[in-house]
Amino acid sequence: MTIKVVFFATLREQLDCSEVQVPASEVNTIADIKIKLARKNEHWQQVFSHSALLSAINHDMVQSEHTVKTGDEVAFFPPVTGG
Amino acid sequence: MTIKVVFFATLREQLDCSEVQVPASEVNTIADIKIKLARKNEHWQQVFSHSALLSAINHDMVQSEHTVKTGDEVAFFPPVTGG
Amino acid sequence: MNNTSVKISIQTQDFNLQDEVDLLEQDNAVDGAVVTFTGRVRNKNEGLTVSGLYLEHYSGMTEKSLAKIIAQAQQRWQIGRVSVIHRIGQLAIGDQIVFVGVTSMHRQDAFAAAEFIMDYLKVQAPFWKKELTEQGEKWLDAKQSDNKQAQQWNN
Amino acid sequence: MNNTSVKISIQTQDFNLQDEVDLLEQDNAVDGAVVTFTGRVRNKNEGLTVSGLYLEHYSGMTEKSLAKIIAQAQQRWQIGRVSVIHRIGQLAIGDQIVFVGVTSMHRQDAFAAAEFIMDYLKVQAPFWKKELTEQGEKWLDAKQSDNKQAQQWNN
Repeated sequence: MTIKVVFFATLREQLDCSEVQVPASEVNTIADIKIKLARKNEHWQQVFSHSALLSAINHDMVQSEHTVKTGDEVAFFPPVTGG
Repeated sequence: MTIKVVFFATLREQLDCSEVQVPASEVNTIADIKIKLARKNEHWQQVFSHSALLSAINHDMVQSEHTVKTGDEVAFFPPVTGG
Repeated sequence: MNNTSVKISIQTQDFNLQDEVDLLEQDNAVDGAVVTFTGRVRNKNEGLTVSGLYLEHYSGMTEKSLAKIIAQAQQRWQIGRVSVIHRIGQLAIGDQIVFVGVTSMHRQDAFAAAEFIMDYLKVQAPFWKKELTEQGEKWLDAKQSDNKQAQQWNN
Repeated sequence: MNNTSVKISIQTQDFNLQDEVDLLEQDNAVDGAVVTFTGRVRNKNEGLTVSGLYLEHYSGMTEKSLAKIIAQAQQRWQIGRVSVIHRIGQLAIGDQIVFVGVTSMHRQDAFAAAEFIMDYLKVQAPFWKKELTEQGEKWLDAKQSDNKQAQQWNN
């Protein structure tokens, strides 16, 4: 009953982590996940407060208030720079 | 002391002629040349009266009132269809 | 490929423009116009000399995001086939990074759709560039001008 | 080629897109964006099945006319190199007819300039197409829509 959370680019390097699992019962929205992750320690707190992060659920870009459910794949990443 | 006049595409085929020389002393403008050529015979008369022709002097597109002088290369052709 | 086929490819290897355009036009004698955009690695960025580029992406989301952008272009313009190729991994100066190709019966539609796809790819498709510069490795910052450019299509 | 070189070629032989784009980008690590337009012979026109095309041009004026159009584009947009290739003579269905390639540091400029050059080529460059259709040979009529399209750049 978890939500898979993945990180990319600068964010992944800053956290030195590419993926975590979050218990689905503890979060309702993307914003909740961000708050929960920021509480992990001071470093994560800093990273999550300083960056203008984008988020996606199951490969679709979504806003912070979007709800999440068990089995979802949530992603956080900095603004994209392809092309 | 002549002006070289060249024809392209449909016009060349309709006239069955690709180039004529016109005495520079007999014409002042592009329009004059057109009138002179149309007087050649009934067929040329028809061809020049029926077509929306474009004209150029020395490879630059010009209007009918543009003056011509000896040594000029004048061209008449139908609207272009390249690309 | 049928006349409205879409090709989306995320790949490490290079691509050949003529091959890609031939594929777009193969058995497609209906569409006389093909517009392509190709992006290449530049040697300078924001005043720094760049010696190479590393491209990361979010596999799965990239393809879905590009498919959505292409579908929007198909709704807005009368276009035929579309091909989007984006390279990932290590790239050198001058290397081709991205290809967008669009066919149409009308060149205006091909131009507009190709530009639209590039503009949205820039702000929605999950790719990230890390430049190798004289001052070391550096993740690129997103450009505000790219957001503005994409928003212009809503006017 | 230097960074603002112009290539204009009127030729009977085919061209290769990758070669042309490589030439546009050779020793040109400044311009990261390349936009191309390619026109091909369609199998239908105005309801008639077409089996081939013959292209005539006014040698000398063609080159001068294209050079002027390109110079106008260079004044309007910040572009690097430009290449225009137009084939003449006998062409078959699917054959490449025309190529316009523009490089720039900014993709918007490359897109706009390439479209501008095509729009003006269509109404100012002295080329004429004769189609071989099921009803025999037929010189193409110019399209009013092409004039309108070119005039839009004056607004």
